[in-house]
Amino acid sequence: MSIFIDKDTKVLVQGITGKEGSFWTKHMMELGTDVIGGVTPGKEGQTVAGKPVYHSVRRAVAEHEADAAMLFVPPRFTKDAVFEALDGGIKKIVTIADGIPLHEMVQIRAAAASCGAMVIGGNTSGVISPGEAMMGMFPYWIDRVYKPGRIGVMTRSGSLTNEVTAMVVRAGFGVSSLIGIGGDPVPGTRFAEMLPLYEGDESTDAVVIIGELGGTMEEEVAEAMADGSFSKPVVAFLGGRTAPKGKRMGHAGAIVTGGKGTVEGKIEALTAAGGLVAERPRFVGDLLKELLRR
Amino acid sequence: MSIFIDKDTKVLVQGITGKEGSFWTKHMMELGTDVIGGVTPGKEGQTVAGKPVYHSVRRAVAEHEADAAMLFVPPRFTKDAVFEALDGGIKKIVTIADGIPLHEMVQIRAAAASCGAMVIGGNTSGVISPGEAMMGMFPYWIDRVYKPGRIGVMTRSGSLTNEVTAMVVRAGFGVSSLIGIGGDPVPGTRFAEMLPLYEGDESTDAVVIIGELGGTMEEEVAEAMADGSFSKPVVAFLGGRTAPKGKRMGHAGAIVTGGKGTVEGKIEALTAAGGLVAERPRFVGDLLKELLRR
Amino acid sequence: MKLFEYQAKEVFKNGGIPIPESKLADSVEEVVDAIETIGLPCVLKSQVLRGGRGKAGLIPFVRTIEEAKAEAKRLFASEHNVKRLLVEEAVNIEKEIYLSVTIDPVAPSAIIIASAEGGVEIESLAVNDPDKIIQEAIDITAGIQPYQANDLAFRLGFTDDIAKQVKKVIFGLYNIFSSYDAELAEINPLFITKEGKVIAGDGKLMIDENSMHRQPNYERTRDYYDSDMEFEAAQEGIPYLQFDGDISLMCAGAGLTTTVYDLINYEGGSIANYLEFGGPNYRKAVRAMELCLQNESKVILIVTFGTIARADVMAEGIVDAMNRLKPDRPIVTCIRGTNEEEAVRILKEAGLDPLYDTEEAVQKAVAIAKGEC
Amino acid sequence: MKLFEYQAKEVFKNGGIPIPESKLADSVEEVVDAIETIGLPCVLKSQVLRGGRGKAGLIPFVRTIEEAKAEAKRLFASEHNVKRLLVEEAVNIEKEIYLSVTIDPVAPSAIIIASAEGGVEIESLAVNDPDKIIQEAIDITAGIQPYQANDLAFRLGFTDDIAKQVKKVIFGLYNIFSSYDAELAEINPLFITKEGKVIAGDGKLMIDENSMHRQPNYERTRDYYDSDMEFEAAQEGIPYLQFDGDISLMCAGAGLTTTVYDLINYEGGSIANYLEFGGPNYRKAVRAMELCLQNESKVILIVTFGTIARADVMAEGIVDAMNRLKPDRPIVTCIRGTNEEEAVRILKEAGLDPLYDTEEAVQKAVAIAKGEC
Repeated sequence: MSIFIDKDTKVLVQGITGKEGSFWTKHMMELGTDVIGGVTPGKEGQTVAGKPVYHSVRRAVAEHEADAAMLFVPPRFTKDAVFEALDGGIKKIVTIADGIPLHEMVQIRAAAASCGAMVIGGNTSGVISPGEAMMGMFPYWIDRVYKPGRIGVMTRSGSLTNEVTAMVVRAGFGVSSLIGIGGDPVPGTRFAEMLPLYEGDESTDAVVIIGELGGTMEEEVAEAMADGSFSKPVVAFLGGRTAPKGKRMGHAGAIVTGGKGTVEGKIEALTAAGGLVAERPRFVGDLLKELLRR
Repeated sequence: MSIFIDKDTKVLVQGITGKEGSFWTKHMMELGTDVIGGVTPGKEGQTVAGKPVYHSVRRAVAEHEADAAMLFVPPRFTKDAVFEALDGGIKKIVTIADGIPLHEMVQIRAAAASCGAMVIGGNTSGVISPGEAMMGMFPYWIDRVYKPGRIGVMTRSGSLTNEVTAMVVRAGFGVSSLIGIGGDPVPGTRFAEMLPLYEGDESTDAVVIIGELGGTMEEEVAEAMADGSFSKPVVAFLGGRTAPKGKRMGHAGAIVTGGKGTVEGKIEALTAAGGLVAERPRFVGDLLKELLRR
Repeated sequence: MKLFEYQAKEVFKNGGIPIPESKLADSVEEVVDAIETIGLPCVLKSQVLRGGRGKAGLIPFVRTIEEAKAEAKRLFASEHNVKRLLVEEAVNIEKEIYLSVTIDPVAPSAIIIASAEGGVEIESLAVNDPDKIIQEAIDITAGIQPYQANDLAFRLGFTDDIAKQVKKVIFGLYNIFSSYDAELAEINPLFITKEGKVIAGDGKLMIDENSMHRQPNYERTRDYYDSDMEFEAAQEGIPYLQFDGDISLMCAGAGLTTTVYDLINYEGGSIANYLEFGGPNYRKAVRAMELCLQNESKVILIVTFGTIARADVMAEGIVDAMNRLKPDRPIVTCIRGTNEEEAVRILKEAGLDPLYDTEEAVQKAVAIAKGEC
Repeated sequence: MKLFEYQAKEVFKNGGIPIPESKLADSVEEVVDAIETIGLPCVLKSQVLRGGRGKAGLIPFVRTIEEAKAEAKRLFASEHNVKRLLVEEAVNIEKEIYLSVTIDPVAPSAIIIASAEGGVEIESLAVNDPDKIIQEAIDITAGIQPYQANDLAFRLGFTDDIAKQVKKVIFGLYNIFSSYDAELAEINPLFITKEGKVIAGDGKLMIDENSMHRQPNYERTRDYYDSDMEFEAAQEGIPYLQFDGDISLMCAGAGLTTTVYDLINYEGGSIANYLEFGGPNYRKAVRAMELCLQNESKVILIVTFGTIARADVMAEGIVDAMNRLKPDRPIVTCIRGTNEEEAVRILKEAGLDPLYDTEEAVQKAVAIAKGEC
């Protein structure tokens, strides 16, 4: 079992004929993902990995049921592709694009909300339920990272996810569903918004959060833990504890977050809410064991 | 009893300090309308008819409960005033402005829908429940037109409403609630959208519709009658039966309406759905009697 | 405000929509000059605001300079008030598309309408074969999205380069619709040429009257009206339509005026002019009556049932107009509404016989017009 | 991309926001010239991108020409890399307002933030007295509505003419934020002068890096960077930060690089430079190593755990870089991910001793830097 996607999720791939689109579509299918077809304007009639390509999402959904859209689309065209998917009635959208204009990402998130849809990304590797299905670009063949199991993983990072997840697996666990929220300042979906899915997932025993300095996503998780709406054990690893004060957004950023966003603040909030924060990736597995033993 | 407004509806007047705003606010109160205050930016601290004036809707609703907003605001500022009322959580809005830019009216109607609110107008005299309350500019003192009673009236017109309603009253009836939908091509609320209110109103026995050539609002009423969602007797008077084909919107208008919009088509649709259409204003009363006798 | 074709095409061109090569000419000589640039064969397109120009013979195709001269002469001399001809290159047409943007008042949204079968029969196609009409709703706040233009191009059956050009035209037309506060922006036909180009064959652009303050480039000159009277009335902001019957209407409110118009027709009367002096114009009785008196009507029928417009003010205006203009024909009044008692007093004092019932007033006016009283 | 104050103010001015009279000067002579136009007293504002310029003494107020010369000389010679001074008229300040527009990622929307108590202490005000901070969410598709600007002006306590001016500034600032694809548009302080004028005292404008393709007016010259190295790295699109420790990082992925940075600090090491060559840069090992070698570091630490970036390609790049650049210091590698077996083979063949565990690699690098191995 898993959240967001599983073997039965019918996935439409937008930008399927591109280099990355076709490459990763094949890998997604290899892992078991039910890719029903793809979209590239002007390429209707072609096939990729045996799946039909359509001019538009509308033409694709007229022929096939689709639950989710996987976007291999350049950042500047992502807003249009997301809007097209939403217009086609698709409620789960993953976009890997790195470099989506900030104001457009705000519009994407707002549009998804008004459609009751969920956009994961951009600037992410995507979503994977090891052994079941994947939307994105994960080297699922590295089994010391992508071993199936009962730990949910949510992350803002790429390479660090491999690092931390390898430690989870090294400790004897496996991954139920890994959700790459993405590293942009405005992700389509926030950590806390994924929690209800993990909460309701019988195959997830605990959740590992891979966060970092900046923003308030980790604090929002702490709030959900504190108010009881999320009740499973949470272990976090946060990058940037010793980071120097880098280039900042000026006063406004700090005002919007009300002084939140420091790693210290995040640790305090998560700990106060009953979570454990690992100082080093290596400690994540032990902390998981500790929490699950309680 | 009445629909949309009654004695208990708390009305905020936007543009209350203007010439028309202050004049008609007094009249509205004279008829029994519960005006709780008004808004004119920069005029906070003043009073009109003893009611406090605020800089903004937000400041007004922070001090007073408000169910409805009456706008005496020039057409070019109407969109802003409606948006402000919606933002203030007000769900019933009447705007008399004649000359609201077309594209802005589309935005107004869309915004109201997304807030679950109802905007009546523009280009209307407003809404009156004779003997109870009024939002707008009605000479309620002419009692051969504004006599309280049990007939609902919906209208796209101004002077013609006085003409036709006078005939309703002359026939021995009175008016429960009169809703001036307004004469613009994009009214905030359409005839058919008012029907559920009349349907549920115990003090309305039948509805008179004062329509005219163009648009599809009368056809939409016929549809609601035909599918049973509106079950009360309907008598219509439609202006423009002998009108020459005037300046038209070209092909597109006719395509959007699918060939609807002629007076003949409206008569056919309403008659087929069980309504009666009066050839002359004078006949409206007799047709009402006929339907109510059935 | 409906623009002339040549104006609409200028807007289209600036908005990135290809148009045929063309030149404006306001005399036979200028037509000849224009043809030197445009070449032959070409099309002489009468710049009038009415629809159905093709069927009315107002867009002749000419092959020789003699033919061009003769046709230009005919058009300038015609009853259709042709002041200018657009001399336009003849295009090698492979296919004609219909494309427009307008408002859907129910949705509410903008709506793009397209059909692969453009041309003059589009309206009957909409009724008889609605599947051939493609519609796409556009959120007027967010504007058109690229995928929507894409999808429209594909639904019209285009791929490759033509699809790209059509997409660009769709984008351009929508953005014009939006920035010009249009009621309607229409290209019918949109040519696909044998050379694989996409070109606007015609151009229609109607600007929302309520948004003209944002569109300062267009002034309503005499050219936009069918008659001097309509132009004069428009200058005053008085709604006015010219007919050729016996009864001059001078009424208040569009709905009531239209109803009086209907009632006159029912009674066998005929209308000389439609005129509204209600709403903000209710103090303009003098100007309104002046306009009515310019007609060869037999009677002036005044019907009002005012709400804000006070009956006594209108009555005063009418008496003032009579005193100033000394009308040469009978006046029938039926003035009701706020302060109507005072209005009646004023009218009676001026020697009129005010009526209170619209139908009675209509019947009296028709009788006068027929010489029956 | 953060603009310099003088650039932001130019944008503000074009967007209808009043700014003080000012002139840019890049030498003491030009400062003197500028003062002839601007007059005395005036303010010499160092055009550097760092915050807290006032507290750092980078915005001196000068009363005489001698004082101006001395201060200008001091600033140009300072360690703060001051290349330009904005010579600005001294304004009679009655009140200082805070005003900014940024993104609220949760809502999601744009958000206008304002406070009647502007100036340098705004951030602590936000924490200690949040009621004094006014916020207004703006729908980024629909844009700012007039009533919102109105309401903000009133909530700031203004009425009448000042309210109108403030409203105009709010509108202007939001529209700049929107049309410049800004992360942040900020005026702090916004002066209300004793003469009743509203003038932007400072200007901050940060353009979203992902939208620079729509903002062709700004090019990232050397001026925008603290060091030559950072400028060079930016030219290559390589994320790079300069420090002065012993260990050069050459890692892949922001999260992993930051974590390695933390781990080095935990182990008592120090960082010479932060460098990412992951993602699209994974073939740029040569350039990355060249940058690292320009530092006086004692060791280069390479840590990756690639997803799309293939480990073998990175390993090849590293070996290639070593062959070309002949590094004069030890290299510690910890390369994992797709095709890592092949990567290990390549590295071993090149005489390296590849590690597999991040902490082990960090410890080794720290030990080398400390001369312990």
